[in-house]
Amino acid sequence: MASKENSYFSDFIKGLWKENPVLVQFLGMCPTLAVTNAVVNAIAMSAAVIFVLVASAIIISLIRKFIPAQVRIASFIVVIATFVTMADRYLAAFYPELSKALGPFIPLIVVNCIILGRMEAFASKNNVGRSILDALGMSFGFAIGLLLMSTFREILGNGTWLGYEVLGNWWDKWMVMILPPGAFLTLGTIVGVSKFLQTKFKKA
Amino acid sequence: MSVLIISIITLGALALLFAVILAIADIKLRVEVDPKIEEIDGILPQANCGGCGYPGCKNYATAIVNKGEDINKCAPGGQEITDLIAKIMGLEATATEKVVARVHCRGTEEAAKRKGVYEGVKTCRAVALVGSGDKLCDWGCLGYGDCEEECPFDAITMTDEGLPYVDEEKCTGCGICVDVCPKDILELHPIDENIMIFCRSQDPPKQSRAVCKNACIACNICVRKCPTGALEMGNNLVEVVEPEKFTEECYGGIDKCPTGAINFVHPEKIKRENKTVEIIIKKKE
Amino acid sequence: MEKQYASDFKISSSPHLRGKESVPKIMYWVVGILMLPVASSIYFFGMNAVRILLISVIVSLLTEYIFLVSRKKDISLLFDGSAIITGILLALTLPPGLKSSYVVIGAFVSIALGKQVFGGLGYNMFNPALVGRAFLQASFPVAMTTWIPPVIQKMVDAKTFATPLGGFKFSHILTPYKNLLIGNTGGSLGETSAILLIVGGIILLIKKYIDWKIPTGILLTVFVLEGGLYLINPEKYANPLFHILAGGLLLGAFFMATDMVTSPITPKGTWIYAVGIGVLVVLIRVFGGLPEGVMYSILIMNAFVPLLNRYTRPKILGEGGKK
Amino acid sequence: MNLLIIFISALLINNFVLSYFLGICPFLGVSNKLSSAVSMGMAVTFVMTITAVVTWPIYHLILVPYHLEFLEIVSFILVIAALVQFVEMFIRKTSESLYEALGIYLPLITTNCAILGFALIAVLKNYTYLETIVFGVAAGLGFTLALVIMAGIREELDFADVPESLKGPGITLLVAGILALSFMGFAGLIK
Amino acid sequence: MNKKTFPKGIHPPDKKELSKDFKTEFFPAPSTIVIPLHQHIGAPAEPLVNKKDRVLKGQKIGEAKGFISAPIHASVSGTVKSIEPHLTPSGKKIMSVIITNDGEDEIHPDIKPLKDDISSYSPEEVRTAVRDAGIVGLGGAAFPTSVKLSPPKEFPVDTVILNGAECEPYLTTDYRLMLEKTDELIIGAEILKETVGASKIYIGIEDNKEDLISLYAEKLKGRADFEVAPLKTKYPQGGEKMLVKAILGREVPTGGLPFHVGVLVQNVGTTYAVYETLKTGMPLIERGLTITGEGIKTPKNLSVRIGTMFKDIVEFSGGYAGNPGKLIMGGPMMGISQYTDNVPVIKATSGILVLPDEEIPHKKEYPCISCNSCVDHCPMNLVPTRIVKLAQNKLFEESKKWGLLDCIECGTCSYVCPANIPLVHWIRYGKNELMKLRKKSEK
Repeated sequence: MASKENSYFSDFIKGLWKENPVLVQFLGMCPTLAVTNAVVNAIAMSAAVIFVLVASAIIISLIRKFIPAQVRIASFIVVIATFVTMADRYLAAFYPELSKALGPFIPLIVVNCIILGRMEAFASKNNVGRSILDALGMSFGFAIGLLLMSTFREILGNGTWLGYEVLGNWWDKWMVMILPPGAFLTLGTIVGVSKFLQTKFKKA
Repeated sequence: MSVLIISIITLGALALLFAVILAIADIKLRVEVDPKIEEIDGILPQANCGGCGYPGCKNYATAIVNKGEDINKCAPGGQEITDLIAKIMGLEATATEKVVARVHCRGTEEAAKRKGVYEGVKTCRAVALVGSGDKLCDWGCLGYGDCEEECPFDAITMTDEGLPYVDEEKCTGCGICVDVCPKDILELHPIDENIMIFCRSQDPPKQSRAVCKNACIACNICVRKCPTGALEMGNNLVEVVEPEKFTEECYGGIDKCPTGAINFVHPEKIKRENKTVEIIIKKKE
Repeated sequence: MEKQYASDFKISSSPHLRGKESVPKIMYWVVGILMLPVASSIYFFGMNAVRILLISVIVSLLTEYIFLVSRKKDISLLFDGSAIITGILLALTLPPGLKSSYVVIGAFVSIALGKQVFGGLGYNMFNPALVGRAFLQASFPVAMTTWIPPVIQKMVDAKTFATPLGGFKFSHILTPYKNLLIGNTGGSLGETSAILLIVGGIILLIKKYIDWKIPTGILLTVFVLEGGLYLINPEKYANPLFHILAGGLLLGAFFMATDMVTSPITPKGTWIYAVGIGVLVVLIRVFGGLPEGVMYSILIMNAFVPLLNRYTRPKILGEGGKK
Repeated sequence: MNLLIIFISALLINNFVLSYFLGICPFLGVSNKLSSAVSMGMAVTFVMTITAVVTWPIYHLILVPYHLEFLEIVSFILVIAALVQFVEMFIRKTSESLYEALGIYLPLITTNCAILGFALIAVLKNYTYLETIVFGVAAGLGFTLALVIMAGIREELDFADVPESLKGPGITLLVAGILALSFMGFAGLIK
Repeated sequence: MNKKTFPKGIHPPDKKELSKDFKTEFFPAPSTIVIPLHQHIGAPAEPLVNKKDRVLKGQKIGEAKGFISAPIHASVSGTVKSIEPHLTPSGKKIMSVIITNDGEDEIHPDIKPLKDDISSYSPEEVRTAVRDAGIVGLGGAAFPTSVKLSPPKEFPVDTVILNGAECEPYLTTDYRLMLEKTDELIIGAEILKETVGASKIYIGIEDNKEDLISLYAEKLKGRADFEVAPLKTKYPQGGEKMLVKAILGREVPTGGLPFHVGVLVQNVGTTYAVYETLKTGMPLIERGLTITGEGIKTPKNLSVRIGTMFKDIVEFSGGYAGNPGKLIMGGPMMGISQYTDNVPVIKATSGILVLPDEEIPHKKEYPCISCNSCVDHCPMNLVPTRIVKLAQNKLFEESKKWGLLDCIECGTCSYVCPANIPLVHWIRYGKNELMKLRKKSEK
């Protein structure tokens, strides 16, 4: 076993690459595909997920000892749903357009496998500090995946990044990239490449 | 204020309703699963190798609990897992000795001729169906590497000489290669057993000599040189009947063997005064 | 290590004779017959056709080569003819005025996404050329539906031109049958000359390189359904013959849907596949937002092929007999 | 006619998996075997239909009259979670083999965003009770369709020489991409 | 003429002209004879003689063990040199009696016909005589004939089909037999008919042997119980199931035998062997075979003692010509390739075929492109490509559902496959592995 600091660090770092929820564990695929047609959507989504994941992790790791095992999943969901509703209302109030673009995917954070998975696997078994680090690591990992996806899709599909033109006029926009098929193809390619890199690294 | 109250009432009512339904369902629809099964399944290595004879670890776990199957059948898990299962089952584990697969053939490409150019499916099991294989020796390794391919632990590699090499560190003794080999070249032996006959041929000496330089030709020298009774002459083939009796008195037989069919698996482990025994099978570079 | 052999006789499992067909032979026959629509495309669209065809074939081969090398496969697979077919077929489905860079993208996607990610020849689930075409269609919808007239039609306004199907769907203009047969109309490179496509298809049928059930099933289904609609309302719906001759139906029915790899292996499955394509073509052409739906119909039915194969096992000789 | 349009739209044009990206996790997870894909699809269709039956009254008869729309998420998820747990218990009791086939994915229906997504979208579209139910059945069948097609293809891909790093989710996503491309042909089928 | 056939199948070049017109020659027994004790489907025979014993021609030297088995007889007179495993054309070493021929051909004193009048045998006597004579199917499968002549009571046999299709390319031994022993065959067929209690006999002949068709049509003119059935020349017309389908339109059930639909199919060679045994009392010690192929100097049709070494016959036929690439026992479609000519003729040896290297396909193997050629030609209406794909991926039970075990291994699919996939070989592999799995699970 590694020393304690080390393990704290690894709680955080593992979500970024080794156990990246999007690229390695294939969790939370729905928003990854749905909201990554523009970088701004991806950022908003990531922010919402970070908020919900961290907040829920805190609450659940605090009350973990009081929840009976039989109803723990239901309780987790209620906690998560509360935070999701908060995030949803907040976005709808202050960024109505963004909220509209994200459609039902902010509410759907409730059922995002990443969140429930972390609650079940980590927060309900560990103390607050570690749970926060774990939640941060995982949600940042999620954000990385989302940013990667949206970067590819927005640049190829629209020639822009976060709305700024990066490729210029000569670029013929690949409309398909911001359409549903583009999402699948991009993610498929990214997953393939990351798996390829991982096996390469393992060998090296 | 009223919104708050109504919210609480509504959610509370909904929660209560479902809690009641689920509670009833839980009683009415409960399926009993022995927690021991889940526990054992959790311990098993999940290699699903089938070495225990069951399709998958979970089925083995079920068999242990429900059918009283022996708990020492998980070869990949070894003693460690057996002990853990024993703890769950409240039994004392019977010690399992580690066994490994060993290759009973030294019919290298150079030593054992092939019949002719073979054309067709290049797997041992398919080749064996064409006139019992393309090696002149009916008992010898075909060298197409089915064992290498099927080994779930990457413990087997085919050498340049055309024979399998078993990495005894990686080998778990699951026995898949033994099942796969159409010529029964591989066999499980306790890892500490050192003396072995590197041949399977039960052909008359004349025939086996004609097809493989390294075949056992049943000359009986090694048996005669070994007074302890470790060896016995079988059907045109020496057999190691009691390996533990193969003591220093018998070593002379190895030197006298005209084909090298009898030898140590790990000659380097044997301390001998004047003779260094060459290492027979080299690992693929 | 040199192997030693006891005799010069070869040993193998039976049978010891083999027929004369081989994969490259079939492929190059198809390539040869594709020269018919290729010739018509060059005749009607001139240098544009040559440009698109060349780029498409070269990029297809190049992509194939890159994958073969990077996956350490047998390089001779490059010349089995299948990549050339994909290149030609893709080119034949493209509008004649398409930008070269789009052709490059299309050819790359065809081979890479349509074929090589599945493991190369024999393993692909979808017709590679159509995957490339669908990708282009989704990426550049405007460019992919901008048609230029054949060079021999001296039109003043040469900028845009409608395909027969588009003309009918959006403006209710019927192109004369003579033009449809010869190919003197707008459309993608290889789809205009009905007569050459039919001749090529018939040669393939005679050589048994394509399954007769597929073109028969597709064309009959389209004919019957369109005929029914025509009988109901001749004003609104076109003559079924027009639907068969116009657009990419013949090209699709003879050269695309019949792709061996992506069509079913069982007879019953093949019939369902063919009829399915026919139904979808009519559905999309008549009720959909697009004038043409052959490509989508084939791709969609390609997706069903594994299921069709699985559930249409033919009856074994003597199956169900009493023992 | 309106019901037919809703049905075809949810089944083909706006397929939940291929164009709404809902239910991707089970789509990737349970599509490797045709038999489990069919049962999973049926389970989802079943749960979706029941969800439609139950959530519409909750929303329109309880939440709206009391202006509690913001409780939408919490109450829906509660309903769905309870329902799924019930279905799970039921299947476990009635069919051991079906339970084995679906394995750990049954609990995943709870977190299957297709179900909650469906409930939310139905509310968003302001469907009537009957329309919601038709929408639910169609969405479930659409999900099943995509799942079954994918399972058929993936079983075939087991025999194919797919590049090592694309095996599993990679190739599945790429195939989904091609499927989505093909389903674009249905665009405009219903205006 | 109304030519009958079965659906699908192929037309390989038949190459029968190489040996077709050579009259059957008697091949004198060589000095050493190797008689394997296991030449049939079923249990091996037990040796009855010892080293250095003197044996006489026709003497029983191996006793049948079990119901499905056949006794073995000495084909020459001489001394037993040794009893040891010897390589046989099956590729396996089998316990064999090796006899040094004394050249006297002294017939064993017990050899005499049971009855003087061949038509007076009762069915039971025929079965006993056939069993004692060690007669097995000479078409290649070597299934004990006495078993075939004893169909279970609940399946009455109404029709006998004399299999003269000889659909394997190159082989002409059945053709010569039918041409040279016409009357004997007709009598033999009648005896078979009486034995199984059938009422009708068909003689199936492929239409590349027009002379035979007219010959038999002439001979059998006016006979209601006999009919010549001209067949289209198509491979595998001579397969039992194909023949029954072609002539009678009946389908032998999957996993079943012709008697399940009331038919007995008997190869002409076997029929002649039955006739000979009943006529002379001599057991099966000799058979006709064709030695042919472009790799043989003078192709011949021969009548050969069982146990004669291939090399002696090759030598008798002028030796190898050109660059011999493959030595095959049987025809090119289903025959077994040999790596050496040091193997004896066994009861199932219908021919020795030597293909020169140029005739052997060395085609490159490609991945399956689902061209459906195999599906379009499989006479059993299977989907070989699917069966093989499943077997390759070890899904043997699934493969069985697609008909793995129904394959008759005729080789049609491998022949037509443009990708040159050894489909039949894979199917054999699949069958073998499936059997292994079954045995394992039974344990």
